[in-house]
Amino acid sequence: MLGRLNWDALPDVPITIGGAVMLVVMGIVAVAAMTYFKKWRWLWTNWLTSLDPKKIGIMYIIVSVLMLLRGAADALMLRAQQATSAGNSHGVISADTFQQVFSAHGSIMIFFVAMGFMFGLINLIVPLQIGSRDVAFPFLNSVSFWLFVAGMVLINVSLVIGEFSTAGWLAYPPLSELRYSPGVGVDYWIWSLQIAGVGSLLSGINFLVTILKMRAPGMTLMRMPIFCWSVLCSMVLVAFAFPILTATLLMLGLDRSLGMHFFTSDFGGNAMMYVNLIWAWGHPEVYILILPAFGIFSEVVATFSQKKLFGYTSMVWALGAITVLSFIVWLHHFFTMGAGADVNAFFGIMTMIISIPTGVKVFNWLFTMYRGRIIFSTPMLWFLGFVLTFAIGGMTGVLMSVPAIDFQMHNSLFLVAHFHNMIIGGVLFGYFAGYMYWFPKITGFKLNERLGNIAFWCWLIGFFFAFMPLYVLGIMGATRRLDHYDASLGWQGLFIVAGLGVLIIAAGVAFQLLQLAVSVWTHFKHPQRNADLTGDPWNGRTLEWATSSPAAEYNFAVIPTVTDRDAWWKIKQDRQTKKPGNPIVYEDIAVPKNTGVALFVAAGSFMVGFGIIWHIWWLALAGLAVVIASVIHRLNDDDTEQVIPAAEIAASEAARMSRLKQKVAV
Amino acid sequence: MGTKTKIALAISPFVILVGLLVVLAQGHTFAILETQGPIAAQEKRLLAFAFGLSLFVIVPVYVLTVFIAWKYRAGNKKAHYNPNWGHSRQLETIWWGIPCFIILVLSVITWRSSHSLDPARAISSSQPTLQVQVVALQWKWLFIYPQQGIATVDELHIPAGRPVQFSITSDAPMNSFWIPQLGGQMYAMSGMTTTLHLQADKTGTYQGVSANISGEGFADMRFTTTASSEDDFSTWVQQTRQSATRLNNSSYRTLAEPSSDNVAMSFASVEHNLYDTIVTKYMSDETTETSAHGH
Amino acid sequence: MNNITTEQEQSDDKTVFGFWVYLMTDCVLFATLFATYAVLQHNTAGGADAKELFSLPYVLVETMLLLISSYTSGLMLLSARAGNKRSVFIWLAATVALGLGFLGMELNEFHKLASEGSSWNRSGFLSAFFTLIGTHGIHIATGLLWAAVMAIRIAKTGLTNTMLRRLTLFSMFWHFLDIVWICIFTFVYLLGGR
Amino acid sequence: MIQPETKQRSELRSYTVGFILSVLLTVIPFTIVMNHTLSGGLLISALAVFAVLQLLTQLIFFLHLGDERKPRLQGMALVFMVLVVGIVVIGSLWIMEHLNYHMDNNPEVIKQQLDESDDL
Repeated sequence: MLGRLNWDALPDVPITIGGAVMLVVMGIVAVAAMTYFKKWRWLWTNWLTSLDPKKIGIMYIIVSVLMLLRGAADALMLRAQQATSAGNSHGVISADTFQQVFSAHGSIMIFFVAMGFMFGLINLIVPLQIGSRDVAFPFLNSVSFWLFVAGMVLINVSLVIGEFSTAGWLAYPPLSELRYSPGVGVDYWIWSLQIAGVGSLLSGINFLVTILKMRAPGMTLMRMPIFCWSVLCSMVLVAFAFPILTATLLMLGLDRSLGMHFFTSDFGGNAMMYVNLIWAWGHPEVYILILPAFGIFSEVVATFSQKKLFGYTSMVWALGAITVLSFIVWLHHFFTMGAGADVNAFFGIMTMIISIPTGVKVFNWLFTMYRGRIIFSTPMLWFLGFVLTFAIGGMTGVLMSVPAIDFQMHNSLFLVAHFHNMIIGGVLFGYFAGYMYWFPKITGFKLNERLGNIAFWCWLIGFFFAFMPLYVLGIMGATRRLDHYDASLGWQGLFIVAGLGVLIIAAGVAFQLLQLAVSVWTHFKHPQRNADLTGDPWNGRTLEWATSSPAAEYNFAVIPTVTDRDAWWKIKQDRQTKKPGNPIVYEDIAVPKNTGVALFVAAGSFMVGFGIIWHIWWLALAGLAVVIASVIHRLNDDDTEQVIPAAEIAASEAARMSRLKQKVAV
Repeated sequence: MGTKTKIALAISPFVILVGLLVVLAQGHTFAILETQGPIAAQEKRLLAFAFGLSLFVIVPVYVLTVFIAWKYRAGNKKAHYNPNWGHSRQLETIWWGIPCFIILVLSVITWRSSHSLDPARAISSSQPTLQVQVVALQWKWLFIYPQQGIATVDELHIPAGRPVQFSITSDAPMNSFWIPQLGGQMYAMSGMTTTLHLQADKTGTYQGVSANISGEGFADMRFTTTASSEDDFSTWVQQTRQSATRLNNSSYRTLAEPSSDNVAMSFASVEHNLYDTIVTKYMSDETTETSAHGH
Repeated sequence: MNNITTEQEQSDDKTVFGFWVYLMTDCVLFATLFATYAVLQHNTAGGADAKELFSLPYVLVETMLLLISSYTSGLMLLSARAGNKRSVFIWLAATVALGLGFLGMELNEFHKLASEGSSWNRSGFLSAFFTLIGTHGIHIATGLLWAAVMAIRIAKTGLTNTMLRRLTLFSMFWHFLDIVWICIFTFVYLLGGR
Repeated sequence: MIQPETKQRSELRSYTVGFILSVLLTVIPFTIVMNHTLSGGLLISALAVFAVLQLLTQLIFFLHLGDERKPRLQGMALVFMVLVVGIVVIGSLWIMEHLNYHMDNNPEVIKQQLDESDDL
């Protein structure tokens, strides 16, 4: 009746029990609070069923931050184990637990922290920047988000029921096949990534169409903000790379659930094909994450240098070059598999070529600052921190692109330090810069600068303390994923410094949470201290600053006509020279209605995933039925739009104008 | 607090870090740099050259970042402010052109080095090449010496100054065979053979490493490589031939059972064609569920 | 920006383009399954190989069914554009019938293979074969379900603009599945069974 | 969205021509294979040509890709897809062939090794 699910699926290892209990307790506390304050209806109508991309963006970031806390906790456990498990001491956790923790750490950080944060910022900012009222397919956007949540819930359920994969964040066979991983761990990994992956693919298509088809009149592609260009390139990568992940996870899933032989070592399977395919998606994936961060830096540097972005066309060409090249480099992840000199050399050379456009972007940012008036706000500090760390990461990347060098670096801590350099120094620093830069636009009040500053320094210093020792350990021949090592090798000291580094990063995360709490408290207690009344707190250049903060549900009462790059900067210039035009005539605006169907699609998908993992076949079929029924229900529902009357719009715009005048007067 | 103290405060953690790294790294072998074989030596030179080449990009980036951030800070009203200056063909040609040139140089080096340091390429040497067959098991290394007819576990003996050809396979999840001081690593995969050529110039003992996760006991799957003189090597071979245990199909099957914290073993003789049977075992159609599930 | 005038045409153009991008991503999914089939096609692990298993005349009939159904889906779209509800139902029914015929033949082939001991868990080649053809089959089944849902909807609300747009998307989807089947027919069956 | 009569008839002709061409482009390679008129590399390239021709036929006559208005986004998406599919499929086959070649794990090489070592 319950497939292979039984009581001994509950955790038996102390630290996992602790994690599971904490997770369950947090869930119960949240539900109790919601019931106590009678907030369920408010939550359902205002948030859960909303199709407004701004609300969905906020929910993405909330989920991403929660997963960042879990990912950071995993990192602390990994560092604690490696700092204490030298010689005859075996550290704090067992080898099996250690392997589950680093597999969960990698999967959660990439799929639920980085992808979640990225889609959060894209949902919040892209429609505003291109002068659109909504995304191309609002319902699909909600489905994508809730599939992302279903994947997140499934990966966290593995902490409470069953176990998680011990085969790393990419689960190479034969280790991830039934023969060497008979438990449910790898199945949890497959299906949480598959569900979240389908959500990402749908988002990729959604925003690709939004950017190509819904820009404001007059905004040609070459007048679009550079962040939108980076998101367009990233969405092209999502749309054309994620199907490879979907197919590969499907095949590994079929191997494990129906006994097929795609990647098994016997019966004609070929494990090398899995490695080849997972990286054919894997490398575009890391560019999917880094390109929006590049876009954020272009916006931040231009605004806080109070100068036009340098070399816009060159930046667009660099983005295009990176997008195409990112599809031709994937073999550098397995030079050591022995594909021969010609193949290795070709992919090595392609990999180093991709560093040229990346370098060009860095120089363009630096020359945006050149002859500017640079304000060292925290987003700008995140950028400078990025340049310092990313340069090292870029260099070590180029070093490892030479096959004969990579033979000595592959799977070592040098490699681990390199990709953390790119993901923390590049992706996370970029998204944190975007988070602080656009926070006023999202909420209507600024984040506390001082606490943001401290958080930045904690992250920067913490990063160097955590990963420079890993570079050194890599040179000493230390491989990745070690839960124990000989004392005679003399590595323990360096592992302790790395542990100290992660503690400093944890302090950085704590300061970011504190910053949020203090800013919210100030917003309610002393609103005028950090409120953003004008909608343009940083004297920005692009169209999102033309709206109020937070933007109205319909974004723009009247869609602006764009005549030049940096559309908002142009509007501000015109306002000073030209006399105000005739009064604006407002029209009704159609906005998509709230719908809970997406939640049912996600719930159904969760049932399918959970059912397949535990071989509860009736549950999986029921889940499929729920998904199909929900989609059919939505297809047959014609009443999906509601109208905001022109009068209401006129009233809210008038209120905004009076606030603006009052701000100018005061 | 003044800018001077702010800068000092900002820089001091990094100084402390560098100090810590230097102190903590004292007296331990930097395997990648302290090479003991021709292959590792060439790879090290390649690493040094590529590192030097990349400095031509990294150093300007650091210098420019600090200089521009300092000179054009908002407080410095004297600095020339030109908000609409956003394009310069010469600058673009510089930072498209120079990196292209650097990468062109590196590409030529890469093409040549990929071929000259191809692991499957034999090392040219007057000395005869020693054959060693490596089988990665769950959490130990089996070394078979076909020419000498002996085998060892977790202890690799090679004669210094003679090239060694490793034929590598696995009877367990994918693994990676790596002796950092002698040269690059090579994957060990079931149902196929990968080839690696290494050589130790001087006598000595070097760390052997498993560089790919293969299950629970992966972390302790280390082995030692002892490079000895020609005579010591042949005396070692004679001693091994005297050892009590013999490696036949049944003793191999017990050896292939997953086990951690193993002790080094040696076998006086080896089943005929054992290595090839291990490789081709995955070819035939009957199931290979011989060994229990290594979790 | 684009020179489509009315609000309605703009939103249709957006939906049609979005669906087209989805079809492109589905091509990449099938390409991955094709690449895996190409790598594993000779890994029969001692079991039956393509030559023994495939009956080309049988597959030709299947291909003809799908080709004709592609044609009838075109005629269905033309009738919809002409506003002729009755002939929309006729051609839609024909398309669905031919699709079911194709699916039936495919399931029959799968059943025959499985009964001969050449099921999907027999070898890498057979896993890749069943998954590639099965994924296409599931897409066909989804299309048929979609057609049925639309037929019921048109019966209730008539040929509204939404339904016309969805029939266009359905026709695109059906032609795209026919294109994927051409690649399967050529590179799996013809090359395998020669 | 109801169309004028003339456009109706031209689209019908386009569908019918497309259908007939597709049938031909299916039956011809079928007969080539059944009658073994070609073999080896020639057969493979012939079949590939017929497949590509039919893909183009369907794209033009059924999906009307030809008369998409500027800026032809669907056309560009198709081209980029073909580029990615080309890179992934041909790249994978090139890599896997080299891996198998270097691995000597293809059966012939293994058997040859076995025979050699027997008479060692």
